[in-house]
This record gives sequence, C-alpha cells and structure tokens, in this order.
Amino acid sequence: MGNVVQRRTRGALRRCPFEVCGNMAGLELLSDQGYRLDGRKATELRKVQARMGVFAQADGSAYLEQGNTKALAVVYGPHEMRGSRSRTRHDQAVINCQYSMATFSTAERKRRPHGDRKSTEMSLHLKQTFEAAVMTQLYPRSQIDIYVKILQSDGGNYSVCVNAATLAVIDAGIPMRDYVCACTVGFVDETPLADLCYAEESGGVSSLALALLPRGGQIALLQMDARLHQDHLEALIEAAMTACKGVSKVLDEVVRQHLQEVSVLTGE
Amino acid sequence: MAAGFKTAEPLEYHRSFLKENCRPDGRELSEFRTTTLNIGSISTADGSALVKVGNTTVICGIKAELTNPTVEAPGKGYIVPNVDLPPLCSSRFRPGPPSEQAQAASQFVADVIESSEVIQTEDLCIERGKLCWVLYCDLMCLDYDGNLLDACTIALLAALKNTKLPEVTISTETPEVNLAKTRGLHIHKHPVSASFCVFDDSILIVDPTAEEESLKTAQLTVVTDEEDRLCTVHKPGGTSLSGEKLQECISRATARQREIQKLIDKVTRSVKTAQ
Amino acid sequence: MKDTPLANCERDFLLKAIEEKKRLDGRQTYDYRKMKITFGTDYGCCFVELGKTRVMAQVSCELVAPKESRPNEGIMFFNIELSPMASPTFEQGRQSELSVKLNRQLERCLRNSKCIDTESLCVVSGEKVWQIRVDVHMLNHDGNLMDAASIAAITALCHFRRPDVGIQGDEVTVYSPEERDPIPLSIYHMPISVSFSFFQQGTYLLVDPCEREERVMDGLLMIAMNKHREICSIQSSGGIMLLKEQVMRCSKIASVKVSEITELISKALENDKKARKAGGRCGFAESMPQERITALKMDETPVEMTEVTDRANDIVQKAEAPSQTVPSPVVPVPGVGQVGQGLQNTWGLEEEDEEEENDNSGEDEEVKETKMEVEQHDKEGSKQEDVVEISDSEEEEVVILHPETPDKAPKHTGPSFHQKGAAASKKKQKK
Amino acid sequence: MPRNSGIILSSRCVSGGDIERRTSSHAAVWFITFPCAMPTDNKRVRGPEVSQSPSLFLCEPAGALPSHGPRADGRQRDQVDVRPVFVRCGLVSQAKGSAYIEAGNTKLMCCVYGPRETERKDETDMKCGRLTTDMRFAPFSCPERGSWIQGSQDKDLSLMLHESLQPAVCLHKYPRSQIEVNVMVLENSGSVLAHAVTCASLALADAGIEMYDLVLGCSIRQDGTSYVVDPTYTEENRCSSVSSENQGGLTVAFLPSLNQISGLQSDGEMAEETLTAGVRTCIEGCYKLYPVIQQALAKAVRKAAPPPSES
Amino acid sequence: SRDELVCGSSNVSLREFGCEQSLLSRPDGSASFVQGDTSVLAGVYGPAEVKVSKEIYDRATLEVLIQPKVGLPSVRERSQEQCVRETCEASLLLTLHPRSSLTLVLQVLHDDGSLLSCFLNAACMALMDAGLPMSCLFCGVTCAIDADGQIITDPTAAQEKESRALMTFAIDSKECRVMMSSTKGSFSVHELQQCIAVSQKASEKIFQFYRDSVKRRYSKTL
Repeated sequence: MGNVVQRRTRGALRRCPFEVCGNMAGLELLSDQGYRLDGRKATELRKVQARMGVFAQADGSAYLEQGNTKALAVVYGPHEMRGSRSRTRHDQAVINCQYSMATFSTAERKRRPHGDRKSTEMSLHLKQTFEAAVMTQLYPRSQIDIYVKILQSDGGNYSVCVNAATLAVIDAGIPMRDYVCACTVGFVDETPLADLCYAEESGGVSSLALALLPRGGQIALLQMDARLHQDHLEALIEAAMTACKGVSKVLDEVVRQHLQEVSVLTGE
Repeated sequence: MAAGFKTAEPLEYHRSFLKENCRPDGRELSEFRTTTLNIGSISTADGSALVKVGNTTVICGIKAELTNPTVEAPGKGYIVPNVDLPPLCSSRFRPGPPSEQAQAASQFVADVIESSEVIQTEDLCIERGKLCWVLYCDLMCLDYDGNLLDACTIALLAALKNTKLPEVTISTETPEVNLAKTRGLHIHKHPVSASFCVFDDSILIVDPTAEEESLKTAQLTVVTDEEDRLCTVHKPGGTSLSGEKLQECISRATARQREIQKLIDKVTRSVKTAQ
Repeated sequence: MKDTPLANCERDFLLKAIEEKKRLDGRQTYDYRKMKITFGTDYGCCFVELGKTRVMAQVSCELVAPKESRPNEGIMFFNIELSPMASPTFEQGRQSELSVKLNRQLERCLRNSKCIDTESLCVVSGEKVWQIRVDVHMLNHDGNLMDAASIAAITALCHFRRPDVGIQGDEVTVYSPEERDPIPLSIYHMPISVSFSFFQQGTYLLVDPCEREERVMDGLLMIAMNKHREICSIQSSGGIMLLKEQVMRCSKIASVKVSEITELISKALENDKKARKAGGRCGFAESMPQERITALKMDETPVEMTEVTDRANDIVQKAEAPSQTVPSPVVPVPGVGQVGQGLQNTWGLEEEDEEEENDNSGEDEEVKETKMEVEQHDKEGSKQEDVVEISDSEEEEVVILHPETPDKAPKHTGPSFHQKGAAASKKKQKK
Repeated sequence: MPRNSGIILSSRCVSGGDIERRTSSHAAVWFITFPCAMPTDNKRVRGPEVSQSPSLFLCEPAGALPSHGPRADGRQRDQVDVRPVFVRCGLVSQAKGSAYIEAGNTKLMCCVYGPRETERKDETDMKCGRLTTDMRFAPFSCPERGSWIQGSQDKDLSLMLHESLQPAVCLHKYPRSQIEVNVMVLENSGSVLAHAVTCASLALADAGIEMYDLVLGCSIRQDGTSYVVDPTYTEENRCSSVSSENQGGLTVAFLPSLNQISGLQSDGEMAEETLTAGVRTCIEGCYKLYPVIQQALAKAVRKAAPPPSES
Repeated sequence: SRDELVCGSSNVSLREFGCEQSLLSRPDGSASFVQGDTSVLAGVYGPAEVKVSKEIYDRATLEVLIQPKVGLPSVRERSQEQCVRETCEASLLLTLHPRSSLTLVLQVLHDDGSLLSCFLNAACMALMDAGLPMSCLFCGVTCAIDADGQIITDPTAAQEKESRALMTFAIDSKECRVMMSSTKGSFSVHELQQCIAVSQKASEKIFQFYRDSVKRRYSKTL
C-alpha cells in the first residue's frame, strides 16, 4: 500500500471523523444587517491573545490565539549552520522554517503533521516572509530556525503563524525591520471581510493572505486563491492592509506588556 | 602471494587462469557450480524453495491472497514477483529501497513468467470478474556470490511447483476457503535460465561468481523451456556478441534446462512419496 | 550535479543592463519571448516553447473511486516533473523547493479556480469518477517555467478527449475511440499565469524573465488570470517587499498578456482541429523543422532480406548440439536435491546429507556442520544437563544432548529444514 | 513483543476490514479503494491495489487455545521446555560473520559486516565504534503476508536487538568504525526477538568481534497463572483466558558467563512477582541454550583455524 | 517450414524516421529521434563533477534516466535504463574521463511501438551531439514475429500487441554484432537467428542515416 508513514505506529488506514463536514455552500456568509457567521462586522478582527517567552529552552517563543486558531512559535538562533554547509551564505543569515499542524488540530485527524506539499509550501512562505523582515545581513554565515505549530486550526493558519513567529523572533531579540503582521481577508457581496475563520474560508470565498510591514506599507507576501475580478483587487488589498495594521497594534501592545513584566522581574 | 596478486590485479589473476581454460575455483569455463535445491521449508508460505548455486543462495516464498480481477482482464489472476537484495547478503548492498540491480532482476523474473507462460494467469481466476488469486512471489537473496538471475528462476520454478492453493467455494456471494482441500498449480512450462559472462570481449564463461561478474565486459542470460524454445535472451548491453557465439550459449542453456528440470522433478517427487 | 555559480561580473552586468532598461535578448521590459504551441499525436499532449524554455504536458484519465467528502466530483491531479533533462540541478524524484512551489501554484491556478467542471466527470456517484491526471514535464529550463507550465497544462486540458462511457445497471463500459467519439472536458475558463520579476528592491520589473535574469532577481510575483480579467491566484515569492501600487500595475499588465496568450492558444487549438479533420498527419514528427542542418528525415525504407534465412540456418546448423546426457541429481532426503560436481559451498544447510553420501563413496570431505538437539530431560524436570559427544572421528561432529531421549521434536508434518534431524538420527543409528 | 496480534490486525486493515466485507450483500468482495493520489511504490513490481489473505475467509475459524494440558507441539507448560535448537555459524560466504538458528519453525539468519568505516562522516565517533542493527521479516515469514517496506514493528525490534547486544560488544576496541548486524527472519514461529539476540551474538562472535560474553535470548508468555517458555506464534498471539490479569510476554537477553541481563522487554500486564519469576525462568532457559551455542561456536572456530595437530 | 516465409515479405521495412540534434539549449548534447509516430527526446550532460558516492576512480560514471510520459518511472523503466546504460557504456570511451559524471535523460514523447530501439537511437545521436568519444556507434532495431511466424521490423504498437514474440537488439557499427538483446514471448532458435540477421541488415540503413545526418550537419548546406 505504498509508503505510508513508516516511522510511526500504523493504525487503520480507513476511518471517518465523527463529524463529517457539512456543505457550507448554503450558509449565508454575510447577513443583510452586515453581520458575519460568528457575529463580527465585516472589518472586525477576531480576538487576539498572545504570550511571549513561553519556553525557557528556546531563544525565543510565543503563543498566539486568534479566535479559535492557536499557534505556537519557537525560534532558535542565530547559531552556526547545521546540516548541509553548502547552504551557508557569506553575506547573510539563512532562515530555516518548519510549519506543522498537530494531528488533532483539524476536525478530521491529520495524517501527516508536516511533509506534504501544502505544509512544505507553508514552510516556504514563512521562510520567505521572514527573510524579508528579519535583518539577516547582521548575521552572516549563521542560521535562524523558526518552528511553528498549529495547535488548533480555524482559518487563517498562515496569518496566525506569521503573527506568532513575529512575537517569537522579537522575544529572541533578533532585529527586524518592522513587525510582520499577516491577515487573511475574503470578498463576499462586494464587501471585503477581514480575518476569515474556517467556515468562511471553506465556504468558497475568494481569500487573500497578506503579510505586511505596516510602517512602510510594504508587502512581504501576497497570496490569493480562487477567483476575483481585477477591479476588486485594490479594495481587497486595502482591507487586508488595514487589518494587518490592526493586528500590528495588538502585537505592539503584547510586546510592551511583556517588556514591562520582564523589567519588573529584573527589578529595573 | 597468490592472495596478494588476486587483490592487486584481479583481472590479470583471472586471465592467468582463463589462459589455461580453467577458473580460479577449479571449474571449467562451461561448468556450473553445484546446485542444491530444498523445497517446502517455509511452512508459513504457500510454496517455498531454497536454491544454492555455489555460494549464491536465494529463497523464494509464495503467498497467495484473494483479490478482484481488473476490469480489463476479468478472467485473469495476478503473479507479482519481486526480488530483494537485502544488505544481509553482501556488503555491496545498502539498506533502503531496492537498488537498480534488484529492480532489474524483478523485471527479469516478471518477464520470464510472462514470456514462458509458466503459469497461465487464467488458472488463477476463481470467479470471472469477481474473485481471483494473486501470487506474491517474494525472492530474497541470502548470500550473493554472482549469478543471481539463475538462482532466482530456479527458486521461482521450484516454489511454484511446490505451491498449494486451498479450495475456494463461493457461497452466498462471499468466498469460503477450505484449507483441508488444496490443489497444486498447473505448471505449463519449465523455464530455466543460464547466465554467461564475457571476459575480455571474447571468452565466454558460464555461471559467474560475484568476482567474475565485477570484471566482465558483458553478461548474457538465456532462458529456455523443455521444448527447446527460447523464452528470454537477455543481454543488457556490454561488448557485442556474434550470432555464432549466441548459438553456443543457447546450446549450453538447453542442456542446463534438462539438468535443472530433472532436479526439480526428482525433488518434488521425493516430497510426494515421503508424504 | 551542482549548478555553475554566476560570476560576480556577470551578475553586475545583468543588473546594469536591467537598470538601463535593456535585456540580453533585445526584448522590451514587458515583452514575452516567442511562444510556440504544438500538439502531440494523441489527444491531450501539448508542447510549449517559450523562447528556449520547453515544456510538455500530457493529460490522461482513469476511472477511480471518488473522495469520500466529494462523491459527485471527479478528481484533478497535477504533477510538474522537474526532469534532469531541463537543468543539471534538477534531481529525479526529489521534492525540491522549486518543485513544491511550481506544483502548488499550478494546483492553485487550475484546481482552486474551478476552471474545469469536475461534476461532469462523475460516472457513478460515490463509486466511479474520472481522475484527470496532468503530467507536466520540463524539458529545457531557460526561465519562467511557471508560465510555460500553466499554458501547457491548460492547453493540454482543452485538447484532451476522454473516452465515452455507458452505464447499464451497475456495469460501466468504457468505449474505445473507434466505437464512440471521445468527449472533451468542459472547461469554464482558462487561467494563465504571468510572472513578473523584481530587481534592486523592487525598483525594476520585468515580464517573462529568462534563466539568467531569474538568477539575479530579488523576487517573483505570479498572477494567474483569465481573459475575463478575473484573477485566479496571486503569489509572491522570494524575499521582496512590494508596494500596493506595484501589485496593481502588475495586475493590469497581466490582464493584457493573458488576453494575448489566450488568443494564441485558441488559434493553436483551432489549427490542430482543422489539421485533424483534414486527416493530415499531426504530432511530433510533423513539427520537426526541415530547414535546419541539424535535422534530417528519411522515408520508409525496406530492409533487404537476401541471405537472411541462409545465414540463420547456417549458424544454427554449425552450432554444436547440446549434449544429451543429463546428469542425475542426488536426492538424499525428501525435499532436498543437488546437482553438479563443482566446488563445495560454505552455506550448507543440507550438508549432513551430503556427508552421508561422502561416507558411502569414501571421499575425504571437510565437514563443516554442527547438528544439535536440545531436548528436555524426562518429565521429572531435572535441570541437570550433561553434554555427550558421540563422534569418534574429527570429521563428524554430531552433538546430542541427552541421547537417551528419543527424538521428540522433529515430528513435523510437512517438509522443513528439519529433515536434517531425521538424517542425523539415521546416521546415529548407523553407528 | 514480536509482531503482536494488535499490529498484525491493524496492518490487515490496509486491505480492507473483513467486517465490512461480510456484512455487504451486493458484492462478492467489498474492497475499500483509496484516493489515487496516494504515493505508490514504484521500485517494485506492483500487484493489485488491495488483496486479502485467504485465512480471513476460513469456513471454521480457529478456536482459542486451551490453557491447560500439553502444548500443541507436545511441550510442557510451566516448565523450562525450550524447543530444540539447530545452530550453525559461517554460512554466508560474503559476510564477515554469520549465523543461522532454527528453533521449531522459527528460522532466522544473521550476518555481520565490519568493522568498517562509518558511512556518514558526521556520525564518526573517535573513541567508540558504532553498532547498527537491522532486523527484517521476509514477506512470507508470517501467516499473513508482510510488506517489503519495513514497518515500525521491525524498527522497534531492531532497536531492542541493538540495546541487548551493545553492552556485550567491546565497542571501544573499534574506534571510528561501524559494525553492522543484519537479521532476517525467514519464518516466524514465535519468540523471534529472543532467537534474534542469540543468533546475532553468535554471528558477531563468528565475525571475530571482541565481546565480553555471548548474549542469549529467551522469552516466555504468561497466560493467567500458567506460562509457556519459548512460545510459538499462535501461543504468542492468542490468549486463552478472558481475564486480562497476568497476560503478557517477556523477553530477556542474558550474558551467561557474566550472569548479567543486557536486555529485558515485557509487554502486557503482569504482577511484580510474576515478572520476577518470569525473568528467572528466562535465565534458566538461556542456560539450557548455552552449551549448544558454545559447541556451535567452538566448531566454527575449529573449522576456521584447525589445530596444528590435525593438519 | 515456417522459416522460409520470411523472404520477400513486405513487412520487413523501417518506418520513416527522422532526427534533430542540438534542439535543447541546456544539455551538452541533445537529440530527438522519431520512428513513425514513436518519438523520444534525449539530453546528455557531462562530463561534469560527480557525487563522491558515485565516483569511479578509473572511468566516468554514466547515469541513464528514462522518463515515461505519464506517471513516475517504474520497475520496467529501470530495466530499460539498465539496457541502455550498459550499451552506452560499452561504446563510450569512459576511461578518458575518470572521476566524472555523464547523465543521459530520455523522455518519451510518444509511444507507438519499438520504443526501446527508439531510446537507443536517440541516445546514440545525443551522445554524438555531445561530442563524447566513442569506440563505435550503435543502433536499436525491434523485430516482431506475428501469429503466422512472419518477421516484422520496427513494429507499431498495434503490431506489437498482435505479435507472438518481440525482440529488440542493439547492433554495433564496427562488426554488426549484438550488443544488447531484450526479448518478450517465446520463439525458436531459428527465429532468433533470423531476427538477428534481419536486424543486422536494418542496422546498415540506420547507420547510413547517422552518417547522412552528420554529413549534412558539417557540410553546412541543406
């Protein structure tokens, strides 16, 4: 039966989740009154909660919740190159990212926490985002590892990962050009919806993920799925940028809060 | 002294023997190594055979399972031969997925089965379009000292002859297996292979050892059946051979076929009489 | 194989040229290279040449069981194969970063945009649907693989015909093209990817970068669009920082390029259809250029058959007939047989049997076997053991623990390696 | 424990659960098909996507084993009654050392290669050699056909084998090199790990690798109040009593002349005193095996270097 | 007897064939070879740096990769790769490039019978295009024996399916002997020898084609 995951104890191959996803097509994503499925307004973000420095061993770590999507990010480095030395860059640090999803993070149990095409791509995207944001030229010939794990998935996995990783990188004390904030926006009934949840994402909305360095309005990553007419693009990007700026405010608060706590502890 | 010569100049070492029409292990050029056959030694398999050609040892275990036939061939079963060269059999093989040599050997065995029609896949059909047998023929090398293909074909043939399938009856749409009643397979042909190596572009030797194989310039395997028809003439490249030379090989292969068929028959009979 | 690194001066030269709005092949900033679309002999095979970049796409189909979550939909499978032919840096069967990037982008571009009616691919709901497989082979890598791959894939999908099926009861028959005309896929729209490369922190922008340009670029923005100006996917890659205005400008350029390319694809499909209708030969052989000195063609040629039979007969007759004497194999115990007089092997599971033979014939043979039986002492369970060796010669070494206990274990039904047990005990009695 | 029934059954589910098959009325055999995106093994000749062992369709299913009286092969319960063992060294011409062991129907082969240069430079240890173990089952070795691809069970067993052998090998004598131990199970008729340990230590000795002592393996199966030594495959995988108390298996790797245990592996649920008694029983079993192994080794040595008086 | 039938048979011909060299920019040598509708694209890289694990101290390491049109290469392709590789190894002078690597990639463009022989022909043309030193040239010829015992050279896919036996030979240009042989189905010794003889005859035509195309290329006139 092919090479199923060989390094893990195998269970039955066929099984069904208790709750099979219903068809979302019938649901109305935006009511006439302008409210969404979870009661938010179109431009409203989900509640963001975060903590920095959750692990003692890591150089930097953070836990972030955005609505029901929960992610954990850990940063190691900058340190000497590990693994193949051929990747060493003499003028900048190499960023190594790994994205994984806990097997229990989705409604249907995930078979491969990482290593399939989708999560490899996600790792690539994270890498790309942080290559743009981290001042890698300060650490030539070294490596920075960023590991992100989704503990619960409820839409906007990429954005939550980026936000969590940003906090972890800051916690590690690695200089960045700016906060990188990411947000997923969708487009329904000529209205852009900010910070999509899973029900909205899977409901056939054209969604756009954007990572922004808010101060300069620079886009570190832009990705869009599904169809959207060209004329609406600008509005959607605009909405995404606004949402990202909103996220950045929250992140900034978290960082300040954390710093205060730390300085109290160190007695300054 | 001789050992040093052999290690430093293996080719010269072999040449000095071939000049005298003999080989380092004392064989003549057209002589096979002792071939030993043991059948039915694995009780968990439906058919099994262990073959030793000199030091080269190959074990073949056949497992029969039930499956659905394909839509394209509803009246046919499957034969799935696979050759494995585990790191156990020689230091030249590494663990991991099958090497190119193992894959080529698997394909060779599959080709021999198909070309010779040793078993007609129609015989494996239980109910047309519904149920058929699949014979997993797993060949494993336990000691690699050259001439893998010959050992594989003998092991396969002997194991197939040794295979017993339980009776299957289909009652109320589900198959019922009766282990008490078994039947053997109908072996239509007895394909036996003979392998040759070409040394220095001209000298033909039979049944090469691993060392001889590493020094060869070409290799040739001829498979013949009891009616003297050729099933496979497999020469994967190497230096060229004339039609005349090929004919020599075919004659030797025919003699070998008789020898091995007699061996298999006698051993199979000995098991039957013992029971 | 490692890639040859780009020399610093080459890099500087390329960047300088881009700064001066010049490209190596003389193109303008927003120009595509020359594009050529040809088709193979069978349906669903498309070759795309984009400058020197060459890509082949082949569509195939197969009846499979549908996914449990979508019982009424066919399955689309895309695979971009980075064949080592295209570039020495590509390795066979390895999931490189580039291959993941390209594959995901193609999936997004063609599957997520729902350009193909997958519901029409359902044959029996929940049991049998068509799986459409698109294999894209990179043949020559000279930059902008994504655009070439997306054009090849969508064109091949448009060109493809699947066999017709008939359903009677629960039996599904697949008709051959002779019985019933194959059916084209129903395609809603044609998404085409357009790549933009950015240089010098996004200051400069080029359309359709070639391989050299790709090596000095900072990042890439891929926009997939159809001719209705609907964006099907956007993906930025590489560590670049874009401004919103740049994205908007790119999307405008993309819409122009996409309509041009769609035009070209339709024309190519039209031409091929005409050629096929006219019954003319089509396919790879026809697309081979005749006017090049590197190409040559030869018409069908007969092979002279003189002397062939004679030669064959000659060889067969001259050959020595195989010897008719067949050596008789030795079968010492049931299930074991041996033939040949060559050297002895070291792996000797059955050698005690052989040894027996040797005893009879009086040959002096080195024996290298040990046969041992561990037997439980009588039921009293006394734990003492004494090893008794009952061999008087050096050659024969048979050790049996507690020889007074009769052979209890080797009562095997069916043959096994254990028949040696029987052989050994026989020998013991002989003594 | 070697291939316990839980794992075998779940790997069977690969070819479709038989419960579903038996309840379905409209099709002769009801197979589950998977989405085709599943990676397939393209380095082997491929058979049908799924197939089932005929043993799933038996007319009369095999009954439970009796928990008292003599065992199926005539051996005694609750006694250190090991199967007759057939051992031989140096069968594989290509290996540095090799051994073959046959206990009842369990047939195992082990080859030792090395000491040789480590394969991966970054794993080279300057002070100590590396011992690698690889244990595999031939696809036809078990009543149910196994896959060619090594499963997690095989890797688990390899690791246990490694842990049992390592304390016995003088690895410090082989700096910067690796010693490879490959075990192939040709037929699995129970107690595979125990015999693999014995076989591997014999092969290591045959290869002339310096060791503190031989390592012998023995296993028992506790079944309620009674136990069986050197259990067969069926005894391992079928329990007779319903209660889950004192059900389990135990394998001990033992250095006989040093009187030390180098590996101990148990599964199932056993009371403390049962377990200690079990360990004692296993050690006893090892001592039964010891003279046989010694003899085989002595024979191999005599063959390799015959004493001058003989020549 | 059956053997007499062969002479004067109209089936004994080669389909029209064509070749284009140097058609790809990246490889060091490339060629496409067309036999009827069967076509194969070949690309050669090397001599180049070799991986340490594959290094051979006294000659170049040749790697042959066959890419099927649909799906991934399987065991059958591995076996064909072995045949092509060992044929190339015998004709290439690999000892002139020790410790280096040669890679030959063969891509199926369309399979309409005689695929293995087309692989061999494309490989030879690509090796020539790459300018690698060779001791001799080689070509591939496929013969089929149909149900009536007639020999068909260069069969199409339909003819292959109908045939009772199928043989592919690689013939060298020096002595016209058999370098490679791969067969399917069962056949008599007579049939084998006849097919070899036919292949040798057919190889003359193909070698003449090789010569013509090289002549055309270096004469620089159309």
